Formats: sequence, C-alpha cells, structure tokens
Amino acid sequence: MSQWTEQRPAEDFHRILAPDGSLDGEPPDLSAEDLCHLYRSLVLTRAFEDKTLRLQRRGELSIAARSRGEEAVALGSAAALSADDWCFPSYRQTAALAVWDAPLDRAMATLMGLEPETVDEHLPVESPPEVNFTPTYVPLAVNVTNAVGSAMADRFSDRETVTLSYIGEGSTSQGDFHEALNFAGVYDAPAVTVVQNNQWAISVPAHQQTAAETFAVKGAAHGVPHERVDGNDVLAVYEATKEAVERARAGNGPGLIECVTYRMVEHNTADEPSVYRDESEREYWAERDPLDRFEAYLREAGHLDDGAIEEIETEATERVDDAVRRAREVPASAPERMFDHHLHTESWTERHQRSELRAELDGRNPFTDFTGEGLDGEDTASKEGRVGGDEDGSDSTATDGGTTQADEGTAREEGVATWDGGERR
Amino acid sequence: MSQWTEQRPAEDFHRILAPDGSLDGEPPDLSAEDLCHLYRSLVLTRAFEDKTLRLQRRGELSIAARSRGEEAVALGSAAALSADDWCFPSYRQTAALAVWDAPLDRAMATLMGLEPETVDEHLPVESPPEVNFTPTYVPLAVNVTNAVGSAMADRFSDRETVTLSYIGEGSTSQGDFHEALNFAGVYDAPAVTVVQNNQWAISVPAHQQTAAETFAVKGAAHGVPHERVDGNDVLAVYEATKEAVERARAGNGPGLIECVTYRMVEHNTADEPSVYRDESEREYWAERDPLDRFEAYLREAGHLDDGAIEEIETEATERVDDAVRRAREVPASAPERMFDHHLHTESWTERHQRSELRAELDGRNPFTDFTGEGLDGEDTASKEGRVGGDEDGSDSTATDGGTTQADEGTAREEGVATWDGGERR
Amino acid sequence: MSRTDAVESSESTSEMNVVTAVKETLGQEMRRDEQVRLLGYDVGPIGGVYRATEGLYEEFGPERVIDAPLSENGILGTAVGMAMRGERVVVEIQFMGFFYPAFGQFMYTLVKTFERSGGGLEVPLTIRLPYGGGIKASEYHSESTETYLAHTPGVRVVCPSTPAETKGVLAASIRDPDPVVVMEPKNQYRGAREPVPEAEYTLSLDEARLVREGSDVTVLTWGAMVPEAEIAAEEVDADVEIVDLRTLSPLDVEAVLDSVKKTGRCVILHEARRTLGLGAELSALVNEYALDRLRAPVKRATGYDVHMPGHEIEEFYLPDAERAGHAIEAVMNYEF
Amino acid sequence: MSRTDAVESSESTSEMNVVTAVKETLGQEMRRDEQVRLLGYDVGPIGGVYRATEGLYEEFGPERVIDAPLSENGILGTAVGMAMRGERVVVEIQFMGFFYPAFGQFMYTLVKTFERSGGGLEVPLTIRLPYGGGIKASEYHSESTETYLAHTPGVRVVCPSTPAETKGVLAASIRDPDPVVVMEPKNQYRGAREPVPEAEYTLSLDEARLVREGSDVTVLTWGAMVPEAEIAAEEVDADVEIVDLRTLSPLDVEAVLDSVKKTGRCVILHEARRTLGLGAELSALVNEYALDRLRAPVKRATGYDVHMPGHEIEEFYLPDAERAGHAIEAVMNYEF
Ligand SMILES: Cc1ncc(C[n+]2csc(CCOP(=O)(O)OP(=O)(O)O)c2C)c(N)n1
Ligand SMILES: Cc1ncc(C[n+]2csc(CCOP(=O)(O)OP(=O)(O)O)c2C)c(N)n1
Ligand SMILES: [Mg+2]
Ligand SMILES: [Mg+2]
Repeated sequence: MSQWTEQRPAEDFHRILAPDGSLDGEPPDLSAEDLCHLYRSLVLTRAFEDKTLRLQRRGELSIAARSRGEEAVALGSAAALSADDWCFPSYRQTAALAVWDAPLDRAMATLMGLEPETVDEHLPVESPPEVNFTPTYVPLAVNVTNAVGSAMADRFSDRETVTLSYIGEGSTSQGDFHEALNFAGVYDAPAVTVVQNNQWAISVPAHQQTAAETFAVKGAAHGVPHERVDGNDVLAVYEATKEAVERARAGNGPGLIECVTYRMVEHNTADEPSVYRDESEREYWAERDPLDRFEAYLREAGHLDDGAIEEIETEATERVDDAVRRAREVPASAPERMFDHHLHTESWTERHQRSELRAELDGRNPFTDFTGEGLDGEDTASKEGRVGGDEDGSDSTATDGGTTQADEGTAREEGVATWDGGERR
Repeated sequence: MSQWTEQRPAEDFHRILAPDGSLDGEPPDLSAEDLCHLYRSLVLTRAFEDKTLRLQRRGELSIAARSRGEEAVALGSAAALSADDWCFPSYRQTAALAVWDAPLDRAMATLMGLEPETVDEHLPVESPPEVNFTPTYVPLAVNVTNAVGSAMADRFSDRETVTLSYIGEGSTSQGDFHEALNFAGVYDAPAVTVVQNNQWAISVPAHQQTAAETFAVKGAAHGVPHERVDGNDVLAVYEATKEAVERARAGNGPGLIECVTYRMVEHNTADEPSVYRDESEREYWAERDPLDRFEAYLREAGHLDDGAIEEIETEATERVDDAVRRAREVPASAPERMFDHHLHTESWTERHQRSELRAELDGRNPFTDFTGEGLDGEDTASKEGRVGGDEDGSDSTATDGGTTQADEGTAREEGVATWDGGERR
Repeated sequence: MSRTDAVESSESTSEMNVVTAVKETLGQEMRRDEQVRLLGYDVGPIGGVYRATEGLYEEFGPERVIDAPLSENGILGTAVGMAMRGERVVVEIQFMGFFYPAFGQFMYTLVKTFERSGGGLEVPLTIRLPYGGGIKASEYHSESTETYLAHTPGVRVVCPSTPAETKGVLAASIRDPDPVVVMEPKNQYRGAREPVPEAEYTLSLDEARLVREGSDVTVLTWGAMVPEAEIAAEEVDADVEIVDLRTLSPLDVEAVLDSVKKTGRCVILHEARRTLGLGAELSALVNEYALDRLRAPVKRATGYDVHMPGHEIEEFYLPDAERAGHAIEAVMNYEF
Repeated sequence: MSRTDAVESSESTSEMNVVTAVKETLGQEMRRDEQVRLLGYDVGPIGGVYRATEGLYEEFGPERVIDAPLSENGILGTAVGMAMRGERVVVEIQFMGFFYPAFGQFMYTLVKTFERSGGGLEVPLTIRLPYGGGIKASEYHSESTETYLAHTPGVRVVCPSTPAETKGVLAASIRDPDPVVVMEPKNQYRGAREPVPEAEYTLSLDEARLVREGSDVTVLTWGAMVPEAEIAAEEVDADVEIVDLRTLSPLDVEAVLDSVKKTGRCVILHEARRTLGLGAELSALVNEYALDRLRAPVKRATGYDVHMPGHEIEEFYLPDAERAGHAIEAVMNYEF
C-alpha cells in the first residue's frame, strides 16, 4: 500500500515576485525603509526560530515549531495591519510578532514554559507593540471564531479597527473555521482570515484534507471574498492582505486569503517528516524560498547590499541572544501560580487548595483538615476580597493569596526535562 | 428598528414543472404508477401532518411540526433512492417516510411521545420499508455527519448502497454540516445531502443565516458537486437527486442539493410566525404549492381524474385515522422503560436505581438501603447477565430487569398535558 | 450565607415571574451600560422562544440585540471574541441540551482566556441557559447537566430559584468580570409571580441562600427544586433547614458545612443524574469535613443515571417533594 | 472484583510496554475481524503521533487504517455513522484535551443512538484517548477529564493501567457492542515493559481489579496513578489495599464497597481536578452505603481545581506517591 504522494499546488495565484526575485507584477507602494524592515523581520524570525530548535535539542524547551520557508505569510499579512488593529495568531506566525516588534524575551520565556504571570512580573512590557496580539492558542481553529467576534465588536461599536487571524490549512477542516467565516459574512465583520497552506498538517497532506480545489474557495460557502496568493512572495501577501484589510476597514466586510507555501521542516521538534513524506520535494520549494527571493529583489532594487545584510544578520543574532539571556534569567514560577487568574474572587475551594499545596511544599501533611476550618490551625474558612485580574483601574485588592506571591525558588534547576522523542504532537 | 424583510430567492434553479403544472422541461422517466404513488404519498403526508396539528390542539401531542407546502422536497428526493439504501431524515421529512410506506402508526405513536421500546412491543413492524430509516434526531445537523459515515462504510466495504440525509437551511450554519461534507468529499463517500431551504429557521430568515449566494454553493467549499432546484417541483427534485444518487452509487462521490421552498406554516405548534414575518408572503408561495402543481400536471397527462383523486384522499384519511387509532391503543410506557437500552449489561447502579424507582412506584421508601445490599432486603449487589440489545442473533439473555418488563398501567390517562403555549422551540 | 431577602418592604415593586424578571433585568442592564449586547438565535424580533428578550430588539436595535446564525459554537466563539474586546455579551443558548456543540469554545477560550493571558484579557460574558424538566418537551429540551460546567475551572455557574433572585443574580452576572453561566429554571418561567423591586440591585455570586431554618436535617438544593424542598419540609415530621446553593461553582462550602454540622443530617435534591451530579461533590465535602457530626449517611434524591426520558414518563425521572420527603425520612430514621 | 492476573505462566509472552500493547492488540483485532477499522488523523503512514498504529497502514491499507481530516467532531460523527452500519470503528483522538470539539456528536449520537432507536441500532465504537500528565507537554496535552465522560449514560469508560491490562481491556472494548472510551495512560506508553501473552484475550469491562490486599485502608485509583499508589503503599506504616477501578463508568460499586467496608478507611487518588472528579462520586457512594464502617473521613488526593498548568510546574499539580502517602497517613491517624 503506497504512502501519500505529494502534489504540487497549481501556481495560478497572485504573485508579484518571481521565484528568482525578479518582478512579475507591479510592486506595492512601500518605502525602502518599510521594505528593509520587512527583510529585517524575516531574518530575525529565522534566527529566533532556529535558536528555539537548538534550545529544544539542549533540553531548554520541551517543544518548538518553526515556520522556516513560510515566513512571508505572517510577515506580509501582519505588515498590512495598522496601529490599534488586532491580531489572533496561531503558533506558526513568529514573523507577525517580529514585524510589529513584539518583545522577543517574553516570547522566548513563554516557549520555555513559564507561567504568564511570571513572565509579566519579570519581563514587563516596556513598549507594547502597536498592534494588539492575543496569546497563541494550542487548540486549533478556535482563534478564528474569537477573531470574528473581535471584528463584530468593532463593527457594532463603529470603530475602524480590523482583526486579522491565522489558521493552518489542516485546521480549516474544523467546524469552527466555517462557523467563524459564516458569522463574518452575515455581520460584514472587519475580519481578515489568512489560511497558511503549508501543504501538511503533521503527516496529513493538503489533498487529503479536503476535496476542494483550493482553500480560498471555502470563502464562497460564506459569501466571503477570497484570494489565493503565492505565500512565499512577501509582496503579494502584503498586497492581497492590505486590500482585504482596507476593504474591511471601510465597512465592506470580511476577506479570506489563502497563502500557498510549504512546510520545509518538521511539524515540530517531536516530528520526523521523512517517515511519511518524500523529503526530496523540499528542493523544489527551496528554490522558492521567501528570504532568498526577497533578498534578490531588494539587492536588485538597490535597497540592500552585502554590508547591510551582514549588519542585519548580526543584529538579529544579538537580539535573539539577548532575548534568550533575559528569558533565562527569569526565576522559575512559584508552584502556586497555577491558581492565578481563574476567577476574580477567591473561593473557599481555591483558598483551601492553595493552603494544601503550601503545606505540601513545606513538607507538611496537606490532609489534616477534618473540619473545613483550615489545615493545622490555618484559617481557611473566612472570605477574602477580590484578587488577581486587572490590577490597575479596578477596585480589586490583592491579597497574599493573589498575584503578589513572590516565593519563587523551586524547580527549573537544570533545564526542563525533554519530552520522550518517540511521542509526538 | 425594522423587522426582517423577506427576500424572494432567485428562481434560476432547476425546474421541470412550472408553477401552473405545465412542463418547463423534459420530465424524468417515471411510470404512471410511480407518478401516482408520488401523488398518493404527498396527499398522505399532508393528511398525516394536518392530523398531528389537530391532535396537538387537543392535547394528545405535546408538539407537532409540519412540512406543508414543502412536501415535494422529501418526497422527490427519497423517491430517488433504491431498496437497501439508507436515509437519515430530520423532523420535516414525513414525505420521505410516506413514499417508502413506513408504518404510520409507529410514526404517530412516536410523536405521541411513547418510548421506542413500547412502540416496538405494541406496534411491531410487519413489513419494514425497503429503505432503511434512522430515527429522527432532535439536535440539528448531526445526522448529516452520521450519514456521511454510513456512506463511508459502504464505500470501504464496496457496497453499492447510497445514504441520503436532510438538513434545514438554518442548520447549515452548524460546523457539523461542513465537517460532514468535507469528509464526504475526501473519501468520495456515496452520500447525498439535501438542504431543505424553506427560508426560515424559526424566526431567522435565510438571508440572515448566511451571506452566501445560495446554500448549494456551500458544496464548493468541500469539492462536493451541488445543484439548486425548485423545491416545490417534485419532478425536478426527483431528477436532481436521482442523478446525484446514481453518481454516488457508481463510485463518483457525494452530492449536495439545495431545494428552494418556503415554510408556509408555523415552525411548529409552539410558534406564531405573524410575530416576526410578513404573512402575506404566503400568497406568493401558495401559487407555487407542490401539491396543486403536481396534481395539475397529472390531470393534464391523463394520470388522474376527480374520481381517482377522491379515492386517494379517502384512502389517506382512512390510513391516518387507522394509524391514530392503533397508536392510541398502545398502553402507556412503564416508567422503568427509561432505563432500557443504555448499555448491554446491567450495572450495579442501574439495578439499584431500577429498584429505587420500583419502590417509589409501590409507595415504598426508595432510600432504605444503607449498605449497598439492596432495598428492604431486595438483593441489588449480585451481578446479572446481559440484557436488552439485539434480542435476535446475539448470545444475550434477557432478564427481568431488561426489556421484557410488561408492567404497564400508569400515566397517560387523559392525554399528555400540553406545553405552555407561550414557550416555544 | 445570605439571609437577606431581595425585597425590602420600602421599595416599589412589581409582580414578576421568572421570565419577566429576566426580561426586565436585561432591559435595565442594557440601559445602564451600552456595552451590554445580546447574542443568540431568535433573540431579535420574535423576542426569544420564551419571550425572555421581548421588546428589546425594538428598543435597542439589531446591534445590541443580535440575532445569530444557528450555531451554538459560533455564537459562543464570537461572543468570547467580543467580550475580549470589552463588550458585556449576554448569550442565550435556547436549551441547556443544545449547549454541547459549543463545548469546544467553552473549554478552549471562554474558561481559559483570562488564565492563559495571565489576567491580561477578561471575558465578561454571561450565558443564559434555560434548564430542567417538567415542561413536557421533547429530547434535549429538559436537561440539567451542570456537572459539565461545574467541573470546569474559570467560569461561574449560578442558578436562581425565584423571580427576585433571578433579577439580582442575572444583573450581578452581567456586571461580573468573569464568565458566568446563569441556569434559568424554565419550568418556573411562567410560574408563581412575586413582588420584585423595580430598582436595580445585584445579589452575591459567592453565597448560598438560607431558604428556611431548621435543626434536624439540611436539604441542599437549587433552582426549580427549591419549591419542591419547601413542600417536602412542610410534609415531613422533622425540622428541615433548606439551603439554596444559588452558586453551583464555585461552591459556598462554608454555608454547606455550617448547616450540616448544625443539623447532623443531609439530603441533596437535584434534577441531574445522580452519578457525578453535583450531589456527589456535596456529599464528598460533607464526608471530608463534617463526618464526626453526621448522624446518618447523606442521601441523594436525584434523577436517575439515564438519558432524560421523553415527556411520557419524565415525571418518574424527576425528583419532587415526595422523593425529597422519602430521603428526609430515611436519614431521620437512620440509627447507627 | 477480578483477582486473576492476565498472565498465566503457561502461555507464551512478549515483553511489552503500554504503547506496544496497544499496537499489538489493534493488529490482532484487525486480523480477527475485518470490520475493525481505525479512524483518526495521523494514524496512517506515520503510525500515529505516539506510534500506536505503526505498521498497520502498511498491513491493512487506507480503507482499514483511515487517515482523517483534522476535525475531532467530524471523526466522531462519521465513526458513529460507520458503527451504525456494523463497522467496529476504533477512533483515535490525539489527546484527551482535543476531545471537546467532538462533544456534540458524543452527546447527541454516540451515547444516544442505541437508546433512541430502542435498541435497534448499535454503536460498537471504541475511542482511544491518551490522557494524563507527566510528559512535560504543552496546554491541553495533559488532561484527565473523565468526569465529562463518566457523568454521561450510554457509554463505557475504561482505563487500563499496565501493558497486560491494556491488551485485554482494549480487545474487550473493540468487541463490545456498546461505545467504549479507553483512556490510555500516556505517561506509561513507554514505561516499564512486562510479559504480555501473545494470544488473544479479553478482560472484563465491568470489574475492578484488586492490585494489592490490605486491611487498614483502601486506595481507589486507576491508570497512571496505580504505580504511585503502589509506591505509597510500600512507604506508609499501614496495610494498604489498592483497588484499580479499571472501569470508570459504569463503576464496580460492589468492589469499592466491599473493600472499604473491610478496611474502614478510604483514600482516592486521581489526576483529575478534585471538584466533581470521579473521587466525589466514590466518596459519596462510600458515605451512602458504608458510613457505619468508616473509621475516618474519605480523603481525596487529586489534582487541584485549576486548568492543568504548563509543564514548568505541572509536577506540583499532579498527585503522586507522596500526596497519596499523606492522605493515607491522615486517615490512619484520624480519631473520632
Ligand atoms: C483541536 C486540536 N486538535 C488537534 C491538535 C493537535 N495538532 C497540533 S498542530 C496539528 C496540525 C495542524 O496542521 P495545520 O492546521 O495545517 O497547521 P500547521 O501545523 O501546518 O501550521 C495538530 C493535529 C490541536 N492542537 N488542537
Ligand atoms: C443543536 C440544536 N440547536 C438548536 C435547536 C432548536 N431548533 C429546533 S428547530 C430550529 C430551527 C431549524 O431551522 P432549519 O434548519 O432551517 O430547519 P426547519 O425548521 O426550517 O426545517 C432550532 C433552532 C436544536 N434542535 N438543535
Ligand atoms: Mg499545515
Ligand atoms: Mg428552515
């Protein structure tokens, strides 16, 4: 019985830069500075992700997923946003964060598995990116529905902001994707959805994912205007997204953009693609690499030269190393962090269980309470005020059970243990 | 703020019979006998459903939903099946059951709210319909996914049977619908899905349900061939479905058919449509009535005359009255029926709770067991054999806890109480 | 535990049943805060299948009272997105039994966003969930499946039992910064009317309500079972204390333990199936923290471990004053 | 309660861990019955992300080992349809935490079809659900949320704890006419190997397993917590009886009560959150039917009522031998 055969997607999509970097159409109106910022962000993304791979191999991250060879998708599309817009990424859009200068140290600390409160405390945001990013979701497709809701809020409140979200081609099989697009269509929501079609969902190829001709055409089911673009051409991605974003901003409803690319590398560090696909196919795609292509174009246009490139690469390495250094300096999260930010008030149960955990950490027996009045005389029964939540601007009073907990000196001695290599996600 | 405005759907769909019953295209190859059977089934459907309305008003049914004016959809499409095919209806497809001569007494008893075991026991199926029908589902859209699974089973087992399922246009907004069509497309499953677009989902009009141009076009999202037909033209519905069914049977994959019709009456007996829609719109649709149209055609073709029609109507009334009579004679279900057919073995919990209920019915206190060994000396602790399930062909042994329970003489004295009319579904 | 009655005699009141209380409260909250928006199918011109949103579409228009496509998961998922942006969305799910398709968005985003964002993103959303049996409805129209919700962290689950409670609890839920599920006892929608204050007020989302004081046995219950407990209390030969939990998650454990420690006996009365119904947790808590005060085992007067049966026999499934009374008598007669 | 060991010394055995036991059993059952088909994403050429289906695609081809589009609800819904037509479908959901989007099909068709059809349509389907923590994975990869399943009638929920148990329980599940969820303790997938009989065999889906006899205290547990209970039993100063529930729904109540009545003390050990975790039901049952034998309150050594934390601190969430030992000591030292 044969394995999947790979299929090359049709190239009848929107393209501006030919694979060799020559112009195949009219380039969008971007300044040299803008173009160089895009390039710099792409280099930074690659440096950052390659670093996560090395850290994972050394046991500092439990898992890492890269977007190598796919960076132009998130880069070009996120660049089409404006300040105050919202972005709901999935896990393969580092470039969207990079292009908006989201703090790398926080991203790295999060990948290291630190609790969000620990990251907030030790790596506070100095200058937040101008675009609002939601945390990445592990469950697939649900972010698209939330993003449409975000856009509906803007539409109902007459704001001009636009919401952009990302989804892998595999995840378009989830009902959430269709429900989201249908709502976007019905309410003319200013929501732009990008399908990052990298041809693979772990081991399942795109042509086994759906019998539809393209992923773009899925928009037709919901009356959502759609376009299919060369996902390795940052200029085409930028232009198509810009058009959809501005149409949405003007009140003319949602858009769907399929960006055709290829997953050049493993699904994530727990995956070994040679088990299920023909790895020679990578050569075809390597010739279409988004970085090489864009670099050739920028050189030809006179925006870049060897010196500038070297400088950009050095800067990227430094920024990534700096982020790693800062992330490593964050102390381990206190175990009690696990209780944080569930509800805005602390219940009897939460307070009781916090004290059980505290007892366990102190080497005391956490099961000595037989009356509900507290462990070993600790008073667990009385009510407490509001804790956690938005510290600024609300009338909440933090208590010692809340987020101000600073007793952090446990775990994380010699790096996080790795996940058994045979187990994959 | 205005109410919804109604929109008349475009009539650029497949049509054979014009609204006045004259031919607008080539009629399908159906014998006079077949045509008259279709007509008879339509008359029967209307008689049956109108009866349910009267029974509901008298308090014998808690709720009833009719397909008046929409009957051609289920009629024409189900008629396109062959013996051994499978059909997964929703609740507005009485005509599909009628055309395959499914027992009306059982359908009526089920509407009266009797437990399925009671119906089986007292109204055993004498000659089962040649097409296999699943029970109707209350939750929307899930039947379509199951139907695609049924078709996948046929395809993987190299059987030539086809599975047909129905869904209202409102329910196409559920993710299940898309997930189902996507699977059907990927596996070339012999599954035909009919969208019964009656323009309304309770109070929500079709044009607020989706921004798509049509419901048929939703098939494009999944590579499923699709067609849009005049749902009030039984011949067009038949022909389109026949084509899709035979394509599927030949191994060429699924089909989606949108049948455009109109909900002439209330959503169900708990609904009052004049609250939310312009009821004068019914006139436009009354001129397009599927029964009148088909009757005119059959008269013109010489297949029907006044005498035959009268005979058919009388027969329909008699069959319906007979079904009601037989259904009414079924004794009320024993309360213990609620435990039947959950699992094939009886657990400690089930046995214990059955004896609690028995105690309660006997006026004894059901909470006297403080040891787990049974109520008032009843032995609840020992294990029992397999019960329920497929009585024939398996090695199961029915016990007194199982389906042979015959102690039935409770409730159902003066008809089931009606549901508060102000509450709607 | 709260003992104060919602109704203070000095205030001006109107007679309301549960469904009018819902409607009045929604209107009041929408007038008070323009970020309150309703989302659900049939909430618009028709005013909801229960008429709980009647008149609101006319008053506030389609951008505040938003009729949605027929998808519970789409409704919940987009509502979460709206709430992340500061809207106070009130979602109506037509029947509790139709909540299940939305379980993905419930688990992944509704209950998780506040935590995953380290407190950075709030989801101030309210889900109205008509629940419970006794209305002779069809399959999935009569469920009481709060276990699926109450086992889940990151969301409040509350269940008012009277018109006045409904108003205060629903208003508090809408104003609360956490996601809250409000289970509405639909068989009380058109039940008894009582005077409800016309002015705005909120009730605690953390505290149980003492319905009736007694010294022999505690009945723990909520929602539509509260009146059944009250009838049983009148009929049995024991001095019954009734605690209306009101907040099913998180639980007011203190109120539960205080009452049971005082009476020494406990009966739990709920419509849900018994196995892993909320009664299991309550019984376990009593066992853990009040064992030495117990004069009898805890008994659970509940539904059975079956799919909610059709309306022909649902009355035999549903617990009522008689079943509650039997349980009370059983624990009263128990001797070690 | 079953006391027999799956392994009888006369049989020929191979060394297996849990994941090889799964793979061998699937292969055996597929050879035995050609209506056994696997459905899930990544079950094909890659052999599953855990390699639990490795080699099966090559042996049985794409119509028996069916790689599906990425939709848990679509997978479950189509699998139910296949099962209604007599196929014995084995569904793999990659992680228990990804089951939630399929809750609609689970509630509406998987658990309901047999009942709704009055026994006319069976759903002989098996869902393989790798569950549990301790593998340093990310969000939603470490859940133990059996409550959502076990509160639901019409489906069996089982959880084997060793390689030999896995083989017998999985085979029995596949052959069973009811839908069965098999929770596989994934942190044991590559754990200790033990000799497992090569021949086909099945184990009971109705009975708990006595892991260790003792007279002072009963520990009720299952799955990956069984070895933790065994360690704790060695370390504490008490004669510990360990009951591996094995079948979480329906429960083997008799086995639970017999053991607790004998020892007079009970500790429950599970990974799930405490509130409405299965321990609540077990504690309530003990309370209801063995109260007068109890020499101490029942204690629940469990996870906390929080979202499963990230891998940095999950070890503090997860119960283990130490937490179990504390609970055992607490109930041993209790005096009325
Ligand atoms: C609801 C859900 N199901 C399954 C998974 C496990 N999973 C993680 S990534 C992945 C494949 C996603 O493929 P695709 O959408 O194409 O995105 P890509 O990884 O190619 O960027 C799967 C199955 C998940 N995270 N969430
Ligand atoms: C999952 C689910 N959600 C909601 C309902 C309640 N409900 C019953 S019928 C209906 C409208 C269905 O409209 P449509 O699909 O157009 O079918 P029609 O009634 O017009 O035939 C709704 C909302 C349900 N039965 N199941
Ligand atoms: Mg992909
Ligand atoms: Mg409709």
